[in-house]
Amino acid sequence: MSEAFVEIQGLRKYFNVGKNRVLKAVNDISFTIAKGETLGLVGESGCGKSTAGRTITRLYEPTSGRVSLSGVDVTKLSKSQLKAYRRRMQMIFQDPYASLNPRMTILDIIGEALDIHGLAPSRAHRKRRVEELLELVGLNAEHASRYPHEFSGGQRQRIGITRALAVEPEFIVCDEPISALDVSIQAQIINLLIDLQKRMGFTYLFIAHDLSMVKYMSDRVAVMYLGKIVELARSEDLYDRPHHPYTKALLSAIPVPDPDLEERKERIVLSGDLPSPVNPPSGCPFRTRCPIATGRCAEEEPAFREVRPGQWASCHYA
Amino acid sequence: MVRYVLNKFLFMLLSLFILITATFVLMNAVPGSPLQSEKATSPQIQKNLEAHYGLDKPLIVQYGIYLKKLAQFDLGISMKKKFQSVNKLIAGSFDNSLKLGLVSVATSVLAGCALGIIAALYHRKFLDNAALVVSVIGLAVPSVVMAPLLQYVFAVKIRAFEVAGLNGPMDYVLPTIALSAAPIAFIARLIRSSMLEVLNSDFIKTAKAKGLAGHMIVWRHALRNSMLPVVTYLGYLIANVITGSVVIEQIFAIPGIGKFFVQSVLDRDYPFIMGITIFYAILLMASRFLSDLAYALVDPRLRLQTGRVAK
Amino acid sequence: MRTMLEVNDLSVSFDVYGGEVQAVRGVSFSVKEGEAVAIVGESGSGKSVTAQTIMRLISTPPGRIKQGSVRFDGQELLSLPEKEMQRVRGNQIGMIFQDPMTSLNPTMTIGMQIMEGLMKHQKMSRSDAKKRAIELLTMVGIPNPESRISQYPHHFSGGMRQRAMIAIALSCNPALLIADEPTTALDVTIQAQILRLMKNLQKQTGTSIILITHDLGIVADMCDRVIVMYAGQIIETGTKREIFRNPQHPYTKGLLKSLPRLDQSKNEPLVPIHGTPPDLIQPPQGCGFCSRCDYAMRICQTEVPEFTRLSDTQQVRCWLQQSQGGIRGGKGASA
Amino acid sequence: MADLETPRATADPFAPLQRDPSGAERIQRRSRTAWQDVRYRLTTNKLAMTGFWLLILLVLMAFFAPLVWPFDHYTNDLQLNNQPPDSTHWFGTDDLGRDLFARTWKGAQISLFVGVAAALIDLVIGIVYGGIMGYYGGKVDEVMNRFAEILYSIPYLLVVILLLVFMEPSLTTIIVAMSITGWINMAWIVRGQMMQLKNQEFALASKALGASSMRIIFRHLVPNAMGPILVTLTLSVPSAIFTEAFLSFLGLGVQSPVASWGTMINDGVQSMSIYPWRLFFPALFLSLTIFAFNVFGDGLRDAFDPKLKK
Amino acid sequence: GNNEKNSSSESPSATPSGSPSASPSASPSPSAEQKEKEFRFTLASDPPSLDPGLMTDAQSFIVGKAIYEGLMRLNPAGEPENGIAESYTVSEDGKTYTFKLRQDAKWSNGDPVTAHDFEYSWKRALAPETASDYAYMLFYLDKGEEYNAGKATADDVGVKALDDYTLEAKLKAPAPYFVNLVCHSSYWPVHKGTVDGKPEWATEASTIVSNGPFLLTEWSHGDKIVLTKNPNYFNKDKVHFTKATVTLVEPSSTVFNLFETDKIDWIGAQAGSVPTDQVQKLVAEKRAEILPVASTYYYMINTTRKPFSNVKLRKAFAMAVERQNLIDNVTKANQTPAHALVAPSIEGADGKKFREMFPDTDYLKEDLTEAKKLLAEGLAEEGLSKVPEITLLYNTDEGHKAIAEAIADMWRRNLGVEVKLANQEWGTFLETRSAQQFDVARAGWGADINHPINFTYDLIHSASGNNDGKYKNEKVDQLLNESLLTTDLKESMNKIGEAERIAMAEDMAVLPLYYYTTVTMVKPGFKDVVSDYAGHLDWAFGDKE
Ligand SMILES: Nc1ncnc2c1ncn2[C@@H]1O[C@H](COP(=O)(O)OP(=O)(O)OP(=O)(O)O)[C@@H](O)[C@H]1O
Ligand SMILES: Nc1ncnc2c1ncn2[C@@H]1O[C@H](COP(=O)(O)OP(=O)(O)OP(=O)(O)O)[C@@H](O)[C@H]1O
Ligand SMILES: [Mg+2]
Ligand SMILES: [Mg+2]
Repeated sequence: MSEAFVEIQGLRKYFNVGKNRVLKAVNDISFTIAKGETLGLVGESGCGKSTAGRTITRLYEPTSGRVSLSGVDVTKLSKSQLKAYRRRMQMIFQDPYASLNPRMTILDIIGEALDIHGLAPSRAHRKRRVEELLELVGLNAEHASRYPHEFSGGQRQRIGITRALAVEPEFIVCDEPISALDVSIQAQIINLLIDLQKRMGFTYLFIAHDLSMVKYMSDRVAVMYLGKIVELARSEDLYDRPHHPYTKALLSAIPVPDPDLEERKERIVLSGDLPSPVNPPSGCPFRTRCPIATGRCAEEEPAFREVRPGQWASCHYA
Repeated sequence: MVRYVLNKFLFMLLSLFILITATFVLMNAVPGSPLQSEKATSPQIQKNLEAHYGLDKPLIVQYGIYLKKLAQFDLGISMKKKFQSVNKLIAGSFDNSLKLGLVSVATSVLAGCALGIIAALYHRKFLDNAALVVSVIGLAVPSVVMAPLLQYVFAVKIRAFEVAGLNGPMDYVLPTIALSAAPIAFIARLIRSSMLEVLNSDFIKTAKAKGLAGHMIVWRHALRNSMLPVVTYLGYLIANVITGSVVIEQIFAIPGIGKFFVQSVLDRDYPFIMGITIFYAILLMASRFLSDLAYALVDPRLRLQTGRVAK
Repeated sequence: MRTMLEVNDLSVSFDVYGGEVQAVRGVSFSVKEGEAVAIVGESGSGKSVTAQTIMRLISTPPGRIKQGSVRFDGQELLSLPEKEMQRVRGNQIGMIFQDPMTSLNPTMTIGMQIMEGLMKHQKMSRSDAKKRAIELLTMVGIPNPESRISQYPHHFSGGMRQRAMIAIALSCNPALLIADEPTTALDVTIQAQILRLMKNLQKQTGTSIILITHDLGIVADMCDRVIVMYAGQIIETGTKREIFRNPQHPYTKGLLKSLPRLDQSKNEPLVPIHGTPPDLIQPPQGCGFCSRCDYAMRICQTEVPEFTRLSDTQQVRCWLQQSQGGIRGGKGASA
Repeated sequence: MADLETPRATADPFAPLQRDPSGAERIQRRSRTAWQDVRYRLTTNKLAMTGFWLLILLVLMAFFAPLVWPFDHYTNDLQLNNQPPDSTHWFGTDDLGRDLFARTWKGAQISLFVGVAAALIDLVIGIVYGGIMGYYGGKVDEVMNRFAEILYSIPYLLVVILLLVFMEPSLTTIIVAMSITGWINMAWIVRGQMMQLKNQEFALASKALGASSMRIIFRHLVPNAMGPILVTLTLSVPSAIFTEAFLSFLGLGVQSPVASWGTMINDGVQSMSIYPWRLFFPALFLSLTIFAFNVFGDGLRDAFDPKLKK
Repeated sequence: GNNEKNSSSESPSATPSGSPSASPSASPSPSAEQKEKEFRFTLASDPPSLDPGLMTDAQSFIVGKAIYEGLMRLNPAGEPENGIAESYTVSEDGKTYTFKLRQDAKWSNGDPVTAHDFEYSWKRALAPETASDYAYMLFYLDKGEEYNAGKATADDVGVKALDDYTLEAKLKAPAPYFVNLVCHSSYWPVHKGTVDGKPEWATEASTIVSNGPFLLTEWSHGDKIVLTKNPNYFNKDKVHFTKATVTLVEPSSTVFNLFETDKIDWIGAQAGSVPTDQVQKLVAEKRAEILPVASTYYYMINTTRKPFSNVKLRKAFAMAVERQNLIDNVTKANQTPAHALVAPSIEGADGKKFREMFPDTDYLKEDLTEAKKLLAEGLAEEGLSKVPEITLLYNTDEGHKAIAEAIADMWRRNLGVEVKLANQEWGTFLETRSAQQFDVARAGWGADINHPINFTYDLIHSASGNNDGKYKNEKVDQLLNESLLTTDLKESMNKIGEAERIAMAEDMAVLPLYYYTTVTMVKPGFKDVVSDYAGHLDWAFGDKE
């Protein structure tokens, strides 16, 4: 990998949830993404993936930490500077239902991106550009005058993607762009994203549940658990030789679309209580559900260390 | 929480101070004085009067004196109602307005919600239109018309109620109707419009899927989600209604505080203007503060916003 | 085995400006006691509408049940008085909704939303219902259920909301569980946990399950039979093995093909089904899949194919079955 | 099916189709623009259109009835005072024997103007102020909110009296007087809605695009708060009409002998048990106006709600 | 003292009127011979003050007259009768009055009412610290004005208690109507021990000490006032009501509705008013009665600026008003068209009313041709081709509005002059008017004392603060000044009459419209509840059959 294009260092995002309790949704995560690379981010629901994505794009103000895009610290940008950076750094939202304004037409939803950054000199130009973009994602020009609710989930997600692409960003955070879609459309979208990456050199942070898609899509994969990254490796390495027990459990749980295989499959079943991010367990956050946890895990927080070249994990026993 | 409330409180004090200053300046800038009467008295008597009420001092001194007294919660002595303390005048008339006001607010909310719910449930059907007509009447017939009309029909012609006064529970009926007509109409319209949106939500389907009966769904799920604009409205409605209404207090001869808002200004009764303004402002701020707090009750997603900002 | 649910020739339309969206067109299927049936299909193919029609949750207007019958446990649901229907909903039939973000009431605590049904159907006291709600939350894998119970949906992440939805649906041990994409928002470990939960339920109480999903992996794991829907119609049904091993409809095949293999590299593009489904305001005259089908024939454009029985359990609605050669090879098909 | 190639003459129904790949994503429904859509939904809503035409009719009457009517609104005929409606004076006469038909329509000019002006004030000041206040929250909200509260608490009568010193009584003065506090209700309602809406995902999405706060407020959030806004707007119409009467009574607005519905109603109330027609006609037309505004507002609400397609 | 309260509750509270909170402690002893007689009426608002030194308005007078007793008291006809004074003497020069006080008068706390009380009260009313609006009523006393201005001491003031029951008043100049003056509230006594250092003494029923026919037993502010018969009143045999309940109601419609539903016994004379639109019908049905009142409704004309600095124009405008038409169709209470200032009910000399001595009928003729002629002449004199835009200013009120509209229309029709109407709220109106910022302005004047000087000096003397039209004619000023110094009542009247004639008939100083009336309604069976000469309800000595 070449030098870091996106660099995240010690990022934290805490939510105040009343009665002086804080919810550490993202708790000290660090990683880098090279230009043109895709970093997959997987993890249990509620572990802080979306929050991480939103904090990185500065939709949430980080509690602490640094996010830099080609060397510039995004967290320190003023309002006007931020606007310029927003063009370079986009986000596709998890929920295609809620993230499109129900009272705007598609033309306006996408056109807005152009308006904001002054990319459309005239109305006619704007319309033409929106139509071009729609065609790029496999929709067509006539869709421009419709409202979001007239589209199926997959089409909506494509509209969300178009919106992100309209400003010609360099770095895109994809927050579960496909989990609401049916398989045939998932494939369309993934193909589109990969195609665009090839053509335009996009950098992706790809958040998803679907491990097979993540593996297919990403160069490297980070596994998050309870606000922390517990393992980070090249995707083949991770899938072939998972080091963290949580990663192992995750991989074993992937459902296989084959009834015979599925019935034969051995699963690592996690037991124990899911901890709450408001009062995470001492030591290793995973220890409450870990099949190999020992006394040490409760006392000492495992360091995030390179267990093999290019493969990092935070487990005493990795 | 304590800090939050304290913070709010300081802010309110500050704005109260600004309000006091503004009102003070304004009332002194307005033509007319509390001492004038149709029959001009001699300049000497005028002077005596001014000296007596301290109006001969420079404005800034008067202002200082006023603030000092205010700090001791003394709103001064009325200049028109000779030697009656403003504190007493307000206290003495507020209880009636408060009682009537609370009854009216309750009526407005209950009737308004009921009407709004019916209208939303029967969207574009007969009952919706019927509710609309009721609302239009509430909005288009002002209390100056409504109150005497009610009085004439129900107290004089039918004799079902007393013409005036506020002595028994029955005496509340007519003033309450007159006072609540417009709020009922507005609340009904607000509820209808937000409920139409809420009834289209997915979570209403969830509630149905649980097997809840229609009225339970409306009551437990839809209503609360439609209440936000109403809570906003209540934030100032309560302050307005419990401080009475000139028209209704006069028509029904209710010894309330409402008429003083107009009367004190017309009389240029400086201490009374100030006192009643401060009193109203405190009520307004308090009731708007409560409504802000109630936002969080109505929509827990707003809990973080009203006060502590998530960091 | 008893037939739990029998849907017969069900058609549902929505009246919208511009015409009538024929969301469900003559759907028939049945679910036996203790059986798990999957409904898969293109988004917009009428899966959710079918499910909601069973529960009589389609809002009318704009929705309209044009014809058909839904018999649950021998009882016709479509003509049941509303009061009795309320006793069925949530109690005998549980339903998990697709979109967890909007399907929970944002202004009611999670606990209360679970307890509501319990209090209504099981006539539980508040405290009993609360106990049961905590149990249910634990069951669906929500940590700290005691404190979570008094939180609101916005305190939950997407996955956690989905689990809360599941807890609601399971609360009264329904005889039939309709799960509309219950695990899309969940990560695989939780997903596995939930699926196991549903399976256990099925085993212990003989609950029948209708599972609507995109995830063919889940189908493979969970279900006995599969129904494939497209453009408001059922186009293929069969046992799990039949569908996975011997799919007959080009759409079913396309679905299976569009999944990435675990060893597939980024340079081998996925194989999606190109195109979009037809507009249900003007459903195509012939086969709905025609415009996207690689094997489309002239007849597909004009005539709706009838079901062809391939086995006791497998049926498919495709003209290719009638044409002599079956699927003509070539055209990059790699089943 | 335009995207399928048809003109093959072969009769073989099982012959493979050849297709034109470009039309793959076409949706066959005829497309309309957003405005056409709104207009269509509005014009097909019978009640809303009734309201609309009623308003037009009232406006036309306000402008043309006084021109063609044989009586004017100011000439007294003291001997003919308080005449009930008859064939010459359709609406009867008032205490000074002036023709009430003429006065009602003359009054309509003022009342309708004031009603519309109030709605505009609400729209311009109220929504902007409330939008900003609710969206930003925190300190901004605190300060703006307090300012509005101060303004709302200052005795309005004082302000009006002071205004009288500086301004000639006229419609302009009325508008100025109404602009001082008339928008505050709207601002508060909008503020509440903003607080509820601002965390919606689509607002966040727009923020991610780099949209300015103003854009998020006015392009995204305000349209989604349409329901309460329209309701408040339709409320501000009657309240403005009565405020006008109050202000005119105090000498700020139009001066007699010009009438407005508000002043006519106030006059009529005094004698409603004896000369009911003096109250009835202005009140009737005011009610009709409010009815029209309300049903038209409802229609607009429905028309702008894309989910409610019917 | 609390002795009175007990005795009043002695009487059975068997009145049909359900006045709710009245003496719940009423003992059931059926002393049936003394039937409770209640009189119920309304006032528009709380009396602003029940302190005689500070009273300025009708509400206060109507209550005050019942609870205080001055040296003299005006009977309903407006003639002074003895009150606390048994008799009085006037010195030769007419400047010294000596009052003999009756010895059986008591304060409500039991203390006797003495001459010292009067001396104290009069001086108190004059004292600058008291800041009494009506202090000028006592300026007739020698050194009264100086004391009020702080230029003399209290001891210098011309009032002195010669002994407990003799009071001597020394006047600055002879004032033949001084006995009229002592009937005024500012001459009423107060109880020193109660008043001294307690300025708020008169704000609550519990702290008021009074000496009149009635006692204030309950005053719930803004709501109602209950008065009960004073058992210690020296003239208690003349007092027939045992109780009076005053409800505070403003709108005439409510007042009327209360009357119709039998909740009150009286409307009119500043104690409620009959709704204008009902008057004709009620009078026709003989249910209401119209009585004259010593008040005048007129328009001030600004004589300091064009066009009304020209007397011909003033006359033209005055002539173009159809007064009877206005009365018959707008004000509708059978008012008398006014052509001058002094109201008809004001006393003159020799038992004649002032107006009978000096009829005003030919001061002004409503003659349109003459008016037009004068208008043309006046305009020519002023070098104007047409009347410039003139403004008619009136204070905010439905009634004033109707009159202004009607008159503007008359001027438009009769003279072809467009008049702009402007209304202002009271405070602003007064300020505008006293700053001469008007062409024509509405005005009304009511009598404080039953004497024509009260209308003339105050309204047309150039030194009067109430002459806002700034009319000035030295001859008139001189006549009025002389009238004040004349001891002979008749001669004094003549001077006043001449002054008024010059001001009106020659100079058209103001534009008079009508003399007020009051419309009263009373429940059958009530006697001697009347409107006094000034149009204030006088009820203390009324009776009910
Ligand atoms: N605005 C908020 N206020 C308080 N807590 C929040 C907020 N947003 C998220 N959280 C909490 O932060 C944690 C992480 O949430 P996040 O949405 O990032 O999870 P996620 O990994 O995206 O989950 P999923 O895969 O289910 O979407 C959760 O415990 C959630 O409850
Ligand atoms: N309320 C409605 N008004 C109009 N059309 C509707 C409505 N609800 C559903 N439809 C239409 O009915 C069709 C079937 O929708 P349905 O929700 O059943 O699809 P689905 O198979 O569940 O898709 P997905 O996988 O995306 O959830 C769609 O074309 C949709 O547009
Ligand atoms: Mg997420
Ligand atoms: Mg669905």
